[in-house]
Amino acid sequence: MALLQTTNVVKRFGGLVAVNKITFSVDEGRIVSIIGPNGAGKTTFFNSLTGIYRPEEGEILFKGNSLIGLRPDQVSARGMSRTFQNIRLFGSMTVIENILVGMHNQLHQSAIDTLFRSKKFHEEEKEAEAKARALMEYVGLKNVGNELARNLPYGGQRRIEIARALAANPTLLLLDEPTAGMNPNETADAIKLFRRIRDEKGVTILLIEHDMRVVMGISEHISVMDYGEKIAEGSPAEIRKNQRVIEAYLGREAASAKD
Amino acid sequence: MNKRLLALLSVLVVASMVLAACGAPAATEAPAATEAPAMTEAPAATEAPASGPAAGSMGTIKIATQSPLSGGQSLLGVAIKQGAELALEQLGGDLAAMGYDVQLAPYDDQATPDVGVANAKNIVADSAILCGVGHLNSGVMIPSSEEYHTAGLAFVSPANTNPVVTTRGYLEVNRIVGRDDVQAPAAEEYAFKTLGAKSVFIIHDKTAYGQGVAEFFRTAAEEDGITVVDFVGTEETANFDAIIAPLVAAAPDVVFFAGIYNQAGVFFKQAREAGFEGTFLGTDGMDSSDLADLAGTALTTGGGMAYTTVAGPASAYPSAAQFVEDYTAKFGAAPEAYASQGYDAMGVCLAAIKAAAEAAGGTPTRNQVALAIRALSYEGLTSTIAFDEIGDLPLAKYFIIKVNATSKDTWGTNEIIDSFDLPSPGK
Amino acid sequence: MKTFFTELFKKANTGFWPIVIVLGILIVGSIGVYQSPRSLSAFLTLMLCPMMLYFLKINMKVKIFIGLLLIIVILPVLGIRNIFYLEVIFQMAVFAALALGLNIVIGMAGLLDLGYVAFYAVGAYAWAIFGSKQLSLLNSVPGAAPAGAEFSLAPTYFWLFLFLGVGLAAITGILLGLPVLRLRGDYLAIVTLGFGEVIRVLALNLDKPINLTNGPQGITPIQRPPLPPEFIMGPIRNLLTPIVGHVPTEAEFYNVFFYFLALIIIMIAILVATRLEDSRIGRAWTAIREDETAAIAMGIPLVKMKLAAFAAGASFAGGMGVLYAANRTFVSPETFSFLQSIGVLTMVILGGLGSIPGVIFGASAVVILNIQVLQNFSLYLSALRQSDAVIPIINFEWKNLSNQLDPAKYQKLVFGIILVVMMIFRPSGLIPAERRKRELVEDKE
Amino acid sequence: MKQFTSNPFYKFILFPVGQIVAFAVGASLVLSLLTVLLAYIFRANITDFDLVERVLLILPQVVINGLTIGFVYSTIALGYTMVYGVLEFINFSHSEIFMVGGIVGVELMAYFDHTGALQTMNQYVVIALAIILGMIISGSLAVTVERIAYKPLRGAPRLVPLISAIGMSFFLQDAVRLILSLTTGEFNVILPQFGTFDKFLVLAVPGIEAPLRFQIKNLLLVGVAVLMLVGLNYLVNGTKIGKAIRAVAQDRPSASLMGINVNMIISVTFLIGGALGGAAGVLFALKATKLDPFVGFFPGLKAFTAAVLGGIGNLTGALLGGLILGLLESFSASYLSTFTSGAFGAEYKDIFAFAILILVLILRPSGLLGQTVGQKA
Repeated sequence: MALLQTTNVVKRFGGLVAVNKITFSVDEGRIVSIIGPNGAGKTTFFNSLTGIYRPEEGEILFKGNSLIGLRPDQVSARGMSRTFQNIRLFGSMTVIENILVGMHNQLHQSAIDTLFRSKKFHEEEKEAEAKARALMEYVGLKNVGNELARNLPYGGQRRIEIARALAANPTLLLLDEPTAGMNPNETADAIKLFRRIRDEKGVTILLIEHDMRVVMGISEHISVMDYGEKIAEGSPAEIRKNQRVIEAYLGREAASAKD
Repeated sequence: MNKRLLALLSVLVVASMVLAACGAPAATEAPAATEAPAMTEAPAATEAPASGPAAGSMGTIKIATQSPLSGGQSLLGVAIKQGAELALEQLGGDLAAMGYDVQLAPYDDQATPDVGVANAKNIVADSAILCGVGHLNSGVMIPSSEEYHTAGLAFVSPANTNPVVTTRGYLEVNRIVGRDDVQAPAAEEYAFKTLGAKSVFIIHDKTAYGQGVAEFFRTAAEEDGITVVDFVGTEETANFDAIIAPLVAAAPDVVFFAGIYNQAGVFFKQAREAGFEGTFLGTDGMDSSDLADLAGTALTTGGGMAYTTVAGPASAYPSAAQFVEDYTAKFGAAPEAYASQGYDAMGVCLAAIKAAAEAAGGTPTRNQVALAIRALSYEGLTSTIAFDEIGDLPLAKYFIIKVNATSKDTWGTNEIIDSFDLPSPGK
Repeated sequence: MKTFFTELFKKANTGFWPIVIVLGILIVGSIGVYQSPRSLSAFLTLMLCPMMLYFLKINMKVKIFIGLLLIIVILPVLGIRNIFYLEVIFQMAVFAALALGLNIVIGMAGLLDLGYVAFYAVGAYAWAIFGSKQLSLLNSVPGAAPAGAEFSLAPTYFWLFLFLGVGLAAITGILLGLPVLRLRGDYLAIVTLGFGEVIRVLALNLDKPINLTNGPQGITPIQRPPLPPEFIMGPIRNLLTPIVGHVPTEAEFYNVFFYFLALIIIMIAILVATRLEDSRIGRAWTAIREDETAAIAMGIPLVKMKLAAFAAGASFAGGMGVLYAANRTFVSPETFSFLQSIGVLTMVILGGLGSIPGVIFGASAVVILNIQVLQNFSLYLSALRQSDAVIPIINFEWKNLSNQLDPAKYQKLVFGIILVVMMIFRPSGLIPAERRKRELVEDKE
Repeated sequence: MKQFTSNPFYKFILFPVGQIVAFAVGASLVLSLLTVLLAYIFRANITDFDLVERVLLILPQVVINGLTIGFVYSTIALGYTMVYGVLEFINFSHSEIFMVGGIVGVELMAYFDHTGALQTMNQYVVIALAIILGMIISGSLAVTVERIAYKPLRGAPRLVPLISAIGMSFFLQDAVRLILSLTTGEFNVILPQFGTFDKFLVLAVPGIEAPLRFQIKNLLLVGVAVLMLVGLNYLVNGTKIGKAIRAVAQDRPSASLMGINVNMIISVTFLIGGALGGAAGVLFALKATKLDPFVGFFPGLKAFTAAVLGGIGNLTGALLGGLILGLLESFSASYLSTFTSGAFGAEYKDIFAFAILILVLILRPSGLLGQTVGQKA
């Protein structure tokens, strides 16, 4: 059974249908992408998956259980973790604290433990810090633990966001345009990182990309959205050949380039 | 630059500004001496730190006043302070002749209990203060006087009419005015007997004073069989429509307003406009010329307006003409209500300190002053002042005044329709 | 200029200089206050001492020693010489605790609560109703005190109510939070403002149908916890008599007692606040403040954590309310006005949103400003007005100065300016919040 | 039909006036019927008097009072709602802008009184002059406040300008007090007596025992308020500036790209909002007859409540919210005591207002006429 399975998901804003009957699945252990031009409804679809929006119709099954009606924190607790298109770090917290926030549901200290600084509290904090530090280094950052998140360069912030998402021990990691604004070198590094996350940690990855070229290098399966609908899916090779994708997607690209 | 450092620096700057600002007030102890050496009769006072009369037999004696000098009731509060100030100037000569430098320490209680109590602690901590005049509001006097009581500092109240002020039986708490549990029934008697009221609408301002008076009035009215149409409290100050609609419909003979003039004036005006034709009745909180400006002709049309008071207009007292003249000359305005009481309260303080100082043969203790106050028989502007065992006047004067004024300037045309001396109900 | 101060500060903060400075201030301040107990500048000098102690680099043990010396020995002794200082410090502690509580709600969790003083009222009225004769007056007219009225609880129940007040306020916080926490930030501000007014209006009006709060008359007398007899009679008094120059009275001991009680509570409040801040809960609050959507996506249960912030913040105020009622022996609705809420907000903003040392500093500064500096300044002006002094150059006679210029009248003006100026020039406050450095991580490098 | 609806007379006069009348009549009817119904239900519980009769006796007066104060609230609420619509920010100091407008208006009349011109002038001219001056001063004050206290904070987190606005509000209260105390020696500002607008128009309606009494100044107040509302509607929906304001409210960056001077438009918004507040202040002063520097707080709070009730950012909503709140207040203050036999009274009317606010926000977080704004992710 697929790790994530959506059936006919519809999300409307007033008269606008942002996500129209998307049926879609992600198998465990794969790297899957959703691509599509700006405004195609990719982020809205992500928000519907993670509980930020409640879809009007359709079903979302994660590990076989429905996610409909759950709050984002509950979705997160079930093992789905995400990053945001326009980085949303907690700017005035330190890098380590950002990652610790990601561990919120992993920690079990109670208010009593906190107030009396019990042994359990100290042990757990120490462990969490060590783990946070390990994650920080895992995404390729060193010696920035005590920096405020907002003081990091752009690429560093992207990495921290991924580390924060990983801190929740997700089964499925949702990345919303993770390479936006990166130069080719950084992008290559990021792609390597995603592979490692999948290979070493066994985390399934679903990513949104605007840029088709990036996606082709990493994805094992691709779905294409346009005007809220899924217009194609398949392996990168299939997508590359798909006439409808080229027309709708590239055609629009070309048109928008003219403006 | 290091942020912490910046913080420290800003803190230091603020602190030094505060210090600079107070470098001068540090001299609060003897400002007259520091700032105006030409004035002081005893330049030695400059050297004397403020540690109190123990420093020398003829040191500084201070008398505090506490009343609202700011806020909505400052007109009355300032009157108390200025009355006291004038008394100190005119009557302080005896003590000055004995070698004391007598000063006024006016505190602003802002008509709130919190500020009153904090100030009270400040006052009792100043050992040069031997006596005090205050407050205006019973709600402030009651908690503050707990501090005076524990510190043994005598206070003379020029205005507090709430019974609880004295019924606690503190030696240190005295008042030179009457009480609400006499005043309100007197007002009720006027309504019942003179006006022949059958029904009354009671409204109060949701303060300790207003509600207290209103309750006493209600009790008296019910005993006489007057119908109490409604009993409402309101904090509203501008738009009374919602209260006036049922009031006009019920058309009672009398509206009794227990509160302060600046709220009542607006209410009277609006009620009259809306068609209420009966009589407005109030208590000593109405006693201000501003009332006439606020309510205008509403006071004289229909059933007119009258109020009871414990502080008669200055013209009611034979010796007051000179006071009015002096007060007007000094402060540029005619005395408001409680100015003459403030004058008398200060007079009581001065006389008691003098008596105590003579008896003690030097600077008296606070307790000696407090005892001297109770032993005093003092000829004041308002009456001959002597206190019973709880600090009330054994016989207090009450007035019923009919308002003829429709503007501030004609406030003096109000007539006293009745005045009587009633005994204090005691504890 | 800046570099000059930086250099100066650096110099002052190295070697033995810090300890010299602190001890110098301590000694000068103590002697100053002892010699002239009424002098404001002497008192402010002494108050500089704890601040320096906090800022300068001194061995932690020495810091604690000097701090304890100041708190346990010097201040009480000086306080008995002038109990007003104990009152000042008591108010500083009360407002610091309120500011710490509000700081949890606003500074950490980012929820603007404009009716915070309501929780203070809940605590105060809890002890006021049960610790006075009010329960036997339920059916009597407010203001009238029938003879047979008895205290309903023994004064020692105060200690129990200290905890009950905390709990009650926390529950009130949750009850308020439940319906309104889903609202957007600025709606929340107005609703809490309304709630603050509602609590005040209830306190003002619940004298009928049953007389629960005694309405505008307020509740008095409220009992205080009994003092241990050793204080009033025993060796402590004998020891203090020569030092303070007179036999300390019971009232003075009560002031010392409340001073210590307030300090203990404020210590606990600081401890709780710091421990909460640096934990899973505190991080969750900060995350919510920084970015609600991201926080919830990271698995933080928004409503639960916001409720926790409301409850924690409210509990501080509840405890201090009980203490306040006992200290004053009088409670009336006027204490719990909107101005009070804004006052506490001003303290938090001035010191630094989210910064624990900051809000304590803010509370102290505002209290000193309000009840000492502004009042003293007014007194000073009034003394000048009584004299014949003139302002030299413009030849203006002080006695012509309008009464209306008394600085004590312009509390709101001062609050207002502080709020606006701080928001524009220094929104993080005078002592901004700092994130904890995690030694564990960096040491390994 | 289409042609008719796009007719400017219909669009800018007939429709808004109709809407106002519909709201006023509708809300009054609903509340009156509800109250009478309650009176019937509780009739048996009260034996001293006939509850229904007592309710009906003052019902017309209660409705008139409610509508009058409701229009004042509406006019103030528009200031909140306009600023909120454009900046998404609660202009907490708007209540002080309102207060300043009132005080300036009264001071002008007091000045006329002082020079002796007041009694000889046409009373409506005096009031019109006072309103115009109040609008000018309040409008410019609002713009100044925006420049000083809010503009430097654009882009800061939401709480920052709000706190600054609270500070400004406190500052203005005491600053006005300072100015008044220094110039006049006291800070109560009293409306001088003149003209005939205190008088009543009595309207005997067949079938109702007590004749309906309309105080002229209440009619004046409602009339001016309606005029303001209609004018504002035209300004926002019928002029170029209005279009620009709407554009900025919709999407500030895009509006700026379209060549709209966003700063200027924000200033204009404050100017209009402030001017409306000033006019409301003068109207309120006519009614209250006395003002002080702290008088703005409660009407301001109520007006804000009204704006939220109707859906903040929505001009029609502010109107509806103000009317509903004014009526509710009038009803609760006048009847609470009657219904509960004196156990609860007029003093609970503010609690009533806040309870309604909380209730509405829980049930409809965006207010009665507000649109649900999707949470931006």
